[in-house]
Amino acid sequence: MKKAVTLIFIGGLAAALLYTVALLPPMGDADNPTNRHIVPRYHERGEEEAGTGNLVAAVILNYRGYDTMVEVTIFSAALAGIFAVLGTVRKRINRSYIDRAGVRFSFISGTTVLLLMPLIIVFSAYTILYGTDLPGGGFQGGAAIGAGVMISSVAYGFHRAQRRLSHHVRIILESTAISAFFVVGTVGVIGGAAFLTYMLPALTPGSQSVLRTVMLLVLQFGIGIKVGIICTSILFALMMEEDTSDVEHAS
Amino acid sequence: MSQHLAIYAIVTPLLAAVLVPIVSIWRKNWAMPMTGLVLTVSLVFSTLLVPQVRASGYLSYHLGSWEPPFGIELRVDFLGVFMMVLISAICLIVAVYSRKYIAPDTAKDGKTFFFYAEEMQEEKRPVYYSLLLLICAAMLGFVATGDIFNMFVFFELMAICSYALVAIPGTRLPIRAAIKYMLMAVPAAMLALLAISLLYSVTGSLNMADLAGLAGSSDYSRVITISYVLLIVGFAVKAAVFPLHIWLPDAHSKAPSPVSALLSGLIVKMGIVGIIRVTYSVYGSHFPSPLSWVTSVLMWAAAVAIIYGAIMAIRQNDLKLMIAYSTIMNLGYITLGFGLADVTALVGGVYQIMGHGVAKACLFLCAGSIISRSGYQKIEDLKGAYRKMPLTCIAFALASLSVVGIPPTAGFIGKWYLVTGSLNSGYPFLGALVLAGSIMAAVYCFRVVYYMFFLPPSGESWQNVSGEAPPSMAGATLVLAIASMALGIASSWILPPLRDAMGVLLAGG
Amino acid sequence: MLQTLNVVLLVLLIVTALTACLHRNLLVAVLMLSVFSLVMGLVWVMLRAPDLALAEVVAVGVVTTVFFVVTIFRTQRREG
Amino acid sequence: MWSMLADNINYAVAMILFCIGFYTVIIRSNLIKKIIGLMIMQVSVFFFLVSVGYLDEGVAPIVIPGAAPSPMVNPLPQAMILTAIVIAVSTTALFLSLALKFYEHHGTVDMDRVKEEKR
Repeated sequence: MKKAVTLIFIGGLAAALLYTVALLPPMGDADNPTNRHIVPRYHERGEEEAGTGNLVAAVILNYRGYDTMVEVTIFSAALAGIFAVLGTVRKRINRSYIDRAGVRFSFISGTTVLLLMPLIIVFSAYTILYGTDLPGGGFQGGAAIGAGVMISSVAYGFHRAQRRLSHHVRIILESTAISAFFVVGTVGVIGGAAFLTYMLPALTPGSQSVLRTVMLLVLQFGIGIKVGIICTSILFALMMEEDTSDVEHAS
Repeated sequence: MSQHLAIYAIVTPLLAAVLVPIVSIWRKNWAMPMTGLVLTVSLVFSTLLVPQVRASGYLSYHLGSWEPPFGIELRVDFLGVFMMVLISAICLIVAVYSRKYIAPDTAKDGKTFFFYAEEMQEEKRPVYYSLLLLICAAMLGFVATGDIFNMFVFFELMAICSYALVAIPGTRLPIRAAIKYMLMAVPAAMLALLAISLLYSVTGSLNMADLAGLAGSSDYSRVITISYVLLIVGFAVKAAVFPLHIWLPDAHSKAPSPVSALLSGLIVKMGIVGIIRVTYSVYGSHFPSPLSWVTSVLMWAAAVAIIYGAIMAIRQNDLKLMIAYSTIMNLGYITLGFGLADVTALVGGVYQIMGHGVAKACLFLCAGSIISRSGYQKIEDLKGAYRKMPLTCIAFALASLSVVGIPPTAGFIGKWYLVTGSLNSGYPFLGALVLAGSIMAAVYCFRVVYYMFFLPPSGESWQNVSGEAPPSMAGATLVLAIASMALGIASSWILPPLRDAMGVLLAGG
Repeated sequence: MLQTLNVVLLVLLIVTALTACLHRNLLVAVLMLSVFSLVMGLVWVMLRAPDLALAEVVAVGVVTTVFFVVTIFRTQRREG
Repeated sequence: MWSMLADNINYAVAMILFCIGFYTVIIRSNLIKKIIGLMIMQVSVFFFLVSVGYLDEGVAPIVIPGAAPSPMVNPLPQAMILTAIVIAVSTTALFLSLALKFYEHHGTVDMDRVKEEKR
């Protein structure tokens, strides 16, 4: 019964959506409204106005930087939500789950990760540093850092990883992105422009673009560190559970 | 400096939300004072915006100094600033109330026991305040923005915080309520994103004022209509419009009481504010008259919601569940004000947003005081509550007056305008329905009030309850109760600008 | 040529999505979800969105999949 | 209509994926399956939006110094999706933690199993 009703509902939705799709302008046509309205300005003047060769980064950090500020806040809201659901401290990672996962902290995996880690770090740093001019950016680099920390904590054990990156350290590092946005935005306000303006009218043209480059890098690194830390924290929070050595857990 | 007030009202709580957990590593007791301070700053900034907005009609702030269609614009009209003041005020009161609620004093005589005391462990307290600040910032940003994608981003921030706040006790029922909530709200948010993408694909813009012009003259009028329907469905789930309300009773009754107050008082209203914003600021020019078939569907859904909510509220025996169903009913009123698409009814609906927000927050906070002090959740256990907890009971009674709509309260003004509006637009039946709803509200509200004030406690109950809730909790409920009276008395100051603003909105501005 | 590749990838997308939704073994389903996002990354490269492809593969294909796998190891592997 | 669909095959596939995800969310009682369905829904909307930003014979929206200017695809939808991907990952992570807690309470991640018990 439920299945039939759902099928009818989804079928109706699919029909309606496909009908809508058929009405849309053809994909990839240069005459589409999307290609005529706002975007020509981004294409023509994006590099000089926003200071980044990568126009996606120009939109993310500059034209629509406010969105990105809220987006990184959403990531910390999710972490706060996970802490709210699962709790934060007085919990330990139960070894049995790692054993069940079949992960052995062997010499081979340790060495592999040891060799892999510098590559991951270089990749992330490169992605973040050149994210303004090449594909990549704070988010991608940060997620790569997070993946690297995940791999190394699998290889070396979550206990050690957690000792190195304690809860408090993670909470402090987690605030980097929003603080960076707040500081950069406030510098813009002090410079006599609107929040999140990077080209301050009060400065000379040369120092304007230097300051803009510095601000963009601060934001990229803030986002990168924060995203990496949050990925790691979420993983730790999901791995941790109360020490159930005396209580047999229902399996 | 004054033009930066709006952005700092939004950004300050965002920053404080990540700083609160850091500070509370070393200073555990600073979380609440910090939260209170930051929310006061937001309240002051939003209040200072009011004269500016009244002087110029709306306030436009270009983030990053990019002119509107290229960057993001904050566009605060009178509805926006009205909601900003309401949001920051209620969040501040809820934060003050939460201090003793989540961290109760240890009982000296063993007589007090707190219902949620076990669930809200010490480690979760900074997280709670952090989420409170985030949700406040999200709501402020949501009502202030003039960009439809930015609106979606704030909407998601608000949604994620509300799932987390519902689940924060970590026990069985709140977790299940949060899962049920997410299972409806996440697909709805995706429908909204799909609608925004469709709209973008045929107009090429994201700025609301810009979209209003483009949508009116677009060649793809059917696509725009479909995207409107999808967007309305997306917001309607959040606003718990009748057939999509299923998540609401569980989420509102199983969450901790201050969170229920926030959810019921503010967050569900954001869905309706979103519907009003997109309808009049974006799609208004697309439809020949504001009264399209979509609004009439919403109108009839609202009518059903009023009856359904009232009947279910009367049938409940659980105090918080009753208040939750009453919320469904009152959301019906607000949606009705929107659906009638008449200036008077819209003013009534918006006034009802405020009146009901304050009164319902008060009711939930009172319920929280009573439950945490006595542990009683059933309505029949409330007999004789007045003898032990007089202030809380008085606040409950005053807020009930507003929910029912007795003359000097804010609830009365809202309903009065709704009735007038429905008569104006030729639906006397709906006007009668509003009045009938009031009578049914009187049945379920005054039953509780009668139990509290006029019946003696049955048997041994209330013997072990040591007395009134702590001053901060009782004070918070009383402030809200008095505010719901004062807003009714002071309506002559609020209504004229609200009426002007709604007139401009309906005219497609 | 590119058109054919596009169609093949689109078919692959639907197949992996269906497998992820239908397979009774949750671990297989989650790995299929990972494959789904890898294929999606390829499609996005073809749509000239390298930034997004990178983000999709790293964030959804790796990080989210790890979250899923951890959750599945802590709960149950099979549906039902 | 069919020829229009063939032009917009990417859009059509995105919508089909959306419906597959939605169906899974509604019909499956297993929470992990529901979350997988949600993920597919989210990614399909992103796919739709990337396709909207595509331009025939366009290049990736990166200005290479010294290169001859050529038509570029639209960077705005890509920026929107980058934002939305973060939202999707956050939502999924939060939902997974809820599923974990659900399992701790009930010993199963199946919603229907729990409904049979009394509250």
